[in-house]
Amino acid sequence: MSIGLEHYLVLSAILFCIGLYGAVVKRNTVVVLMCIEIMLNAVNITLVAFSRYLVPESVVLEGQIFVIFVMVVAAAEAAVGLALIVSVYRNRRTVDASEIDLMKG
Amino acid sequence: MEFSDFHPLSLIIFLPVVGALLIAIVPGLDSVAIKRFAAFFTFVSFALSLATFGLFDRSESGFQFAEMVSWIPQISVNYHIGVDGLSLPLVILTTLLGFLAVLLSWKVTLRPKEYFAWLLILESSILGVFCSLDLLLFFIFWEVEVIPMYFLISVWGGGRRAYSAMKYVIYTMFGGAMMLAGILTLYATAGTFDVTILAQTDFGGLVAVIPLAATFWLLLTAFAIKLPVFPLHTWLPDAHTDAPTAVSVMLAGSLLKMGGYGMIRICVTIFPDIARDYAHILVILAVIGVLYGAAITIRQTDLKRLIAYSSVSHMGYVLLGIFALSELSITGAALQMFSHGIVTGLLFAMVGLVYDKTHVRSIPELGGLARQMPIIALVFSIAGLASLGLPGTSGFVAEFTVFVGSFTSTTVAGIKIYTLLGALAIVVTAGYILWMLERVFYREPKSKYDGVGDADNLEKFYIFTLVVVIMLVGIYPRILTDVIDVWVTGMPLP
Amino acid sequence: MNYYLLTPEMCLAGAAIAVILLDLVIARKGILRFVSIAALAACIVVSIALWSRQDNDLFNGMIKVDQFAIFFKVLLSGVAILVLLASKDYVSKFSHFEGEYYGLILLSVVGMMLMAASRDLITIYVSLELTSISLYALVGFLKDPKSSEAGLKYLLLGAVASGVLLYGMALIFGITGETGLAEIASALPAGRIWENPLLLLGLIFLIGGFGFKIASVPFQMWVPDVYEGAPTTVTAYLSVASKAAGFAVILRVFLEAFGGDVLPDWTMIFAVLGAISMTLGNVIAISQTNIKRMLGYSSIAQAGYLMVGLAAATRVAEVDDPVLFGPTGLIFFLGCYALANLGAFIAIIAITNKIKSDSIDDFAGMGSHAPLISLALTLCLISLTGIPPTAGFLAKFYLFNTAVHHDLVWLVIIGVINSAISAYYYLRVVKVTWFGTPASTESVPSSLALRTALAVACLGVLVLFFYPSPLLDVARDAAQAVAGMVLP
Amino acid sequence: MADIPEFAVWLIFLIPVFSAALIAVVIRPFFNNKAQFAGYITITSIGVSLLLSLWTLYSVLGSPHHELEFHAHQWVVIGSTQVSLGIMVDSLTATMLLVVSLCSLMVQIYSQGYMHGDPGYARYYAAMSLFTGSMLGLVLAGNLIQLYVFWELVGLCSYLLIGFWFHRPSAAAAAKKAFLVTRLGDFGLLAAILYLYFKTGTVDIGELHYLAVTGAIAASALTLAAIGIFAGAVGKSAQFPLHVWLPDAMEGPTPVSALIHSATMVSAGVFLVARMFPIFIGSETALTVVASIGAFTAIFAASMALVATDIKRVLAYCTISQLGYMMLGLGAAGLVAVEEGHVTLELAKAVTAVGIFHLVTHAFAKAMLFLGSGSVNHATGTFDMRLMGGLRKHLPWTYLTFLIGSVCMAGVWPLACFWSKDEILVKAFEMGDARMILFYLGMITAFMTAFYMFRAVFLTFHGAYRGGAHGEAHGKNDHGHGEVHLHESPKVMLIPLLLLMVLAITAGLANVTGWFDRFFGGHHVYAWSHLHEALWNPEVLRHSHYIPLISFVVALLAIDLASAIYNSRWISAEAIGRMFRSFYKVFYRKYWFDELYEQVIIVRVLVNGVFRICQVFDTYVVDGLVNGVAGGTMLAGRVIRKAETGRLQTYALVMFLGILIIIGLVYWIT
Amino acid sequence: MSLTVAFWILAVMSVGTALAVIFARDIFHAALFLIVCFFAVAGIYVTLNADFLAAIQVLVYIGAVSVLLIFGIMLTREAKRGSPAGKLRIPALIVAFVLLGVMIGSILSFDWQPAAGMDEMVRTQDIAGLIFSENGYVLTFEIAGLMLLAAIIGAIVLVRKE
Repeated sequence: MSIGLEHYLVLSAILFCIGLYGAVVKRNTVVVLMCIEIMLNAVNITLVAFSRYLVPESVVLEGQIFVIFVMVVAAAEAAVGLALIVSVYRNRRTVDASEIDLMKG
Repeated sequence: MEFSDFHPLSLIIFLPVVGALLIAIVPGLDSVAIKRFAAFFTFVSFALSLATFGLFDRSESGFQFAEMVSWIPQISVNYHIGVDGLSLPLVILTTLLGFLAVLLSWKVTLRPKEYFAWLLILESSILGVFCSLDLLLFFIFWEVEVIPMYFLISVWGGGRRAYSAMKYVIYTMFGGAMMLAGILTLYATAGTFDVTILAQTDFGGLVAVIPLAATFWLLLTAFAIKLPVFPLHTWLPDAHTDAPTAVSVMLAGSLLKMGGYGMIRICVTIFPDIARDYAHILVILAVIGVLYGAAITIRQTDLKRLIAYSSVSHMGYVLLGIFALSELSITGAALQMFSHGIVTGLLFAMVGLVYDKTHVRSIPELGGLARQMPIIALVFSIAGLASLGLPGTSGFVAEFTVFVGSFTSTTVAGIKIYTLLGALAIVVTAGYILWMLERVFYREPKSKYDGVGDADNLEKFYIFTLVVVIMLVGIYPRILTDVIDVWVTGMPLP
Repeated sequence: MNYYLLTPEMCLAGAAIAVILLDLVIARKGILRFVSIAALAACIVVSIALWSRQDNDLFNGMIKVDQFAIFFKVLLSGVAILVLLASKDYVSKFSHFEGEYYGLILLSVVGMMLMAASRDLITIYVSLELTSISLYALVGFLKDPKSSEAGLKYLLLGAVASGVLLYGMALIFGITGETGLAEIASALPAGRIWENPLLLLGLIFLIGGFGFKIASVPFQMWVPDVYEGAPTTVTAYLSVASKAAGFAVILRVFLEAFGGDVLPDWTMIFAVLGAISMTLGNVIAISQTNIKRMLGYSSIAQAGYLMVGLAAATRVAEVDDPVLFGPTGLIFFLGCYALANLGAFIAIIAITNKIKSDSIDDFAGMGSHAPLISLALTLCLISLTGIPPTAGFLAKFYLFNTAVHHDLVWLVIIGVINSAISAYYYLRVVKVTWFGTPASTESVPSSLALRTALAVACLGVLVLFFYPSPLLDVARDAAQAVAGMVLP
Repeated sequence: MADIPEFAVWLIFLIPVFSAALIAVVIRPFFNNKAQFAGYITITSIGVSLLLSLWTLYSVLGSPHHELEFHAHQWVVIGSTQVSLGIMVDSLTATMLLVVSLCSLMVQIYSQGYMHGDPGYARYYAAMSLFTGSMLGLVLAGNLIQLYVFWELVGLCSYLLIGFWFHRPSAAAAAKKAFLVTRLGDFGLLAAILYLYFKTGTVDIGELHYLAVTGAIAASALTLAAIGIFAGAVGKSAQFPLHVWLPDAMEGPTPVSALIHSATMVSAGVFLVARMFPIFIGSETALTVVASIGAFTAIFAASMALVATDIKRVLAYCTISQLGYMMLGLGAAGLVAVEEGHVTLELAKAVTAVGIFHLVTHAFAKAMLFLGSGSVNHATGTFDMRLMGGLRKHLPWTYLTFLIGSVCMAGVWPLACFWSKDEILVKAFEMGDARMILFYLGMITAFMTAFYMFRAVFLTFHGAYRGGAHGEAHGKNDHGHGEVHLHESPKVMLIPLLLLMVLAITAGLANVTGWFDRFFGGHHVYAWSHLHEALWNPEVLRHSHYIPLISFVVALLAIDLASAIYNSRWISAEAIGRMFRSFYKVFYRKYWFDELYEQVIIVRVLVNGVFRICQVFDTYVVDGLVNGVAGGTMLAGRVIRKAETGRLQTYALVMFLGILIIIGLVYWIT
Repeated sequence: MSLTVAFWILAVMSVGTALAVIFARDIFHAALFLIVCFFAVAGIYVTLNADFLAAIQVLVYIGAVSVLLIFGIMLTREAKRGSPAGKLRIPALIVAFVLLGVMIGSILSFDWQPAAGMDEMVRTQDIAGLIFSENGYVLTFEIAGLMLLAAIIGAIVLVRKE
């Protein structure tokens, strides 16, 4: 069986859900951020796969360009995210997601 | 002045608001100046409404003194106001009570500025409801009234005022919600908000977004809450009891009438056929309200609460009159609205006076007051007798018309039995009124009330004004029936 | 190319950079605010000048400066101006970072404007992220425990949501092979949504991603925490601008790309989500004691009302009048909601600055020593409740009117009942403000700028009640601009 | 003298009403220090009414069919419904006008003395004026609505006057009781009016008369309407079972009792039945009910009068009993007329003469008796007969009038009541069959009446004086007449007494020749004349012709018995009391009707029963539901907000869960 | 064929390392697994003929993002607490699996027309051409620049101490 679009899409779905699970479960917010990056990577795989397989004769470049922008966004999010984590850490001396619950209800 | 140039309605409606704004804005007004401002503006409004009453053409059944300005052309909403034989008495009732409510509040010392501003806004909003001929306008005035009521009860009230005020607001907003849905479905069906057009619309040829009966019930629910109709009445005793005196007077006197007015103006006039379909159940509810309200009234030991519950009973007659759906019964309902407004307004004013003087509202604690406050006892008795429908007072004229109208109506099966059951309440009413009078004013005078004074001149003025109106309507009902008649004969009754 | 169509965005981006740079050299920070406001004002003027241009495509249709976009440009700029005016009394808390604060606000405005104007998934995504990242930083701007926690929560959840959105966009891209909205619309396979699970998944992921922005259930969980923790000016901005931009992008994407066979499906989803949002928001708001948090829940409820406008975007044979089109009502509602909510928040900024507390109970007696501000707060809360004579009432009325015309009576009934419930918590604040026993009798100082902003908001709330026609016309044109697929 | 013009007829009742208004609005508020003017105004106005009434009587006598024709005036128009104001003047009206204005005038004059110095003097006269005016208006009313209006106003005035000394709890309670009990009856009248209007479309009494006798109204409808009207009459005229208010009504000033018991309040019920008699006569059922209730009430009330110790109570029960007679008379005469065949409108009106004649004679006698009892009270400060005795020496004039009144009431030849009562008994006898029982009841009642009246006379005026008001029977506020002075009353009180005495002696003569019957349009000849005739022509003698004789004998026997017990004391009252202890208790406790009504029905069943259930239902079910929904919403808010844990990962999970639910819903729905 | 082998290896590797990120006890190990995962994804890009993207993936994700994350780990000094999991494990697992099922089901149920695809490499110039052309994404590129500016300013403001 040759590798086709579905393989990539399924792989992407698996990675997305792993990322999702991690993002929901991991208590360290840095790890949560990592898991979010995994989710974004998963989406990127989908996009690239579509751009490769969608049209028989040519590559749909929009998919790849989308991926480039997603990477930029991911980097920016990571930067601001880490800044916020550091900011929280300074205030609270913890980055444990389950302890960051000053506000609730 | 040419007859057609006389456009007093906007003035009547908005003069109190102008007064309220002036009271709120003009800096450095002392309490007396505020009261004079309020009295002046409400009085002018009252005088104008009397002039309107005088100039009203008693041979024309349509709306008179109409004003129409386009407001939201996108959905054809207009500022359209006017009065006819149904609304005019209520307008006069409201301006009169509005003026008297200011006098009634002469002794308010807590934050007079806000108090009178809210009181005047309240009056305007009620007037607006009675004059609006556009459903959106109607609804706006209907909703505006909530805010002043909320503050007036929750700040200047007594007892569990926060609870009562919020209960009132939530009930009214709930009713308003239903009405809004009703108005919107009506608009979606008929394509207009104009009451005068809707009244002539034949819905048979229109595609309704929801069954018309559902629209009818949505609208009716709102009015039923305000009237109030059993079992939607429980806000009333709380709100009346905990409101300050003048507000109780406005509430019982004018505000409740919005419910009855809406039922007639919208539910019955626009949907005569649906009204007939459901008249039976509404008449039953009316009779339940009359008897049940009277039964509970007897059990009350708080003077104000007693009067409040009596409203549940008396407004049941309005519902009975409306949904007996005959010319006479609807006339009776209109008369009963006016009469109840004056009579119960006076009763609340009297309760307020008794409470002012004695600081007691518990009936068992009172007693023998007729010796210490003869004038108050006298007027309270007159009001009580009017409330129990004694001939010579407006109460009799109204109730009797409702009875005759309902009894002879042919619209509802079994209406005779219902009318008689409702009429049975005249005995219970006499029971609670007389028992209350006996316990409060008669029997041995109590020495602890020896020092309390009787009504002063201002108080005498407003209570006797109301007494005069009660007797006037009671002895010469034509003063109202002539106006109502031209309207009711033009009504599309089944 | 008509690059001048992008003047507002360029102007704001330039101003953002300028403000950040000026911050380094200028001591009087007031000038920064002035520059920012001037840029925003210019943006408004230019946008209005572009109102009736026919030739408004850019980059091969990727950007369309149509009336819809212009409405949002004006709205967002106006909101930003009011927020910046009100910030005068607040920025002292940001110590050295005033310039950055203004810069980030301006950048987020640029992002939001582009969200409303973009017609390409990639541009939409990047614009949205520009907005989001600016807002993440702004939410955490105070750097105190609550603010940074709010920022972190907002960022992490926002990133997850943007992941979801992105996956949705990827699926749509995969199904159609296009990223432009118009092209997607023409490439979309026919049939209802349940006939195409992948499309359903993609659409729902889109709804999830955008729903996060507009605070729709079940993507609303961040709202109260973030609203509570963020600097109050930012909360105000977030509650209005971010939500408006969210609705703009939803209208743009869903009407332009999914105005075909699946139209009845997503409108129904929004109807259900709207009903749940308003109910949930109102019911929980009742028990809140923190004013910002309460307004957070209130904003969830308001999102619910707004979604009624999305639900009423269906094609109904009898109703082809754009005046009765749901999005018209939605856009009108947004305008009214923006004024009222901003007004409320500005009043809260003034009051909380003095009392140093967000607790509703501490608002007691403000009416006596800050009467005008309390009056403004009252007016705005009444407008949010939807009681006349305020814009909020007409907005709700108009919106529900469109819904009734689209056979959504059930939703309208839920909506109107919710309005009744909401009176409970809005009026409680009003009552405490006016009639609670004041803890102190000191007056509440507020700057002219803040008072101006407050006055504008309140005046707007009143004027839109008494003279709503112009805004309604604008809303109709704006809605018509994006609804080419739905309206004839 | 010319026929009376219409406006003058209107003035008959308007003048007293205006005088009431004048006193209430001008004298009482502004000239209370000159309160005596209130009395003068009232007396003058009622005097004018009396003169006008006489003029009316004169005109009626001179008109064909004894009826004056007046057109109604349109009053209120509502759609197709018109309400008119009109007056109806026939022989019944004329008679009633005369009786009412005459009795009232006497009472007002008497009150000048009796109420002298009372702080509520002006109020008293205002109410009295209104009372008289209302009664006159009721009598004149040309349609049922007008009648109902005055009917209620009469009730109001009785309320005001019975509760005149409102500071006394018993007076306040009695006033309320009177109003409520009569209102219960009024409900029946109201229902009947509604029903008649529904059936005929008119409330005009003349038209209704016509429609009723011409058969335009079905017999069953007539029965219903008649029963309803009779319910009103039962309330006002204190017939069983609504008799309970009248004994308590003596809590008002004695002149008020005199007026209530004679010409105004209670006679309104009898008048109503007479006025609407064409409706009754169309229904044998209704007539039987009227006669039965009347007869039963007569003996029932008489039994309680036997043991009452309060002189006014004796008189009150006597009134109830006599009212029962009147009802019996009306019912019986109607039944007899029906049996005799075709009933015309004239006949229907004529047969009321029997009852009305008794009303007239009784009114004079009873007014005199009450005024006499007031005079006694004036002297002794009490109404308790156990504390009186031997007053004839001190109050000779009072004694004379009271004695004459009692003799009259007992039905002794040739005083007024003898003639009227016997006519009733004759009619009851003529009914025959099973209804004869009513006749026997009436005859027994006649015996009892004579007995208790003389019991009162003997206890009060004979024997030795037993001390007056030392028992403080009525408390220190008692009438302001606490000072005991066994003096005859002033002239202003005696003159009305004497005038009434003359009437009580002579009024019966009006029908000796059947004149009164003819005045009402009848053609019967009074039974006594028959007897007179029969004595010479035995072949025409019938059983019924003995009845007057029998009743006369019965009355004399009863008087002798009373004398034996209470005057010469051959028989010990105590011994009899012991012998019939259980009866005594039943009578003395008024058959426990007060307890049944007040404690069982009103307190237990209604106020603390049904009404309480309503209140509990209202508080816990209706309002409980409202509060429950509100509380439930708040509780839901508090519970749901728990989901807002503050942990961002919960939030993320909710997002995905939400997505899954939405997808699930989409598939579930489709 | 080689493509198939490469795909499976890379797929297993990426999934495995992603799982390892989640289940690693040591937070540094997690970071390292993440880097490996990013490499695997880059490899997958190569199998999809997206060499340029693979390069950027390495540069951006491994060169920038991963480094940032490691900085974050060190700055917050949380490493000693390990990388524990929260209380929501079971519900999260259920949600993740159900969602995965839904996603895979949806993907597989879709009728993908062009299943074969092209083997031609994407030229970087094409990408550049599309990004920087007037008919392409030059505006988007500018927006991305603004976004980075916002991110930089934000990060600076948030991290800098007064």
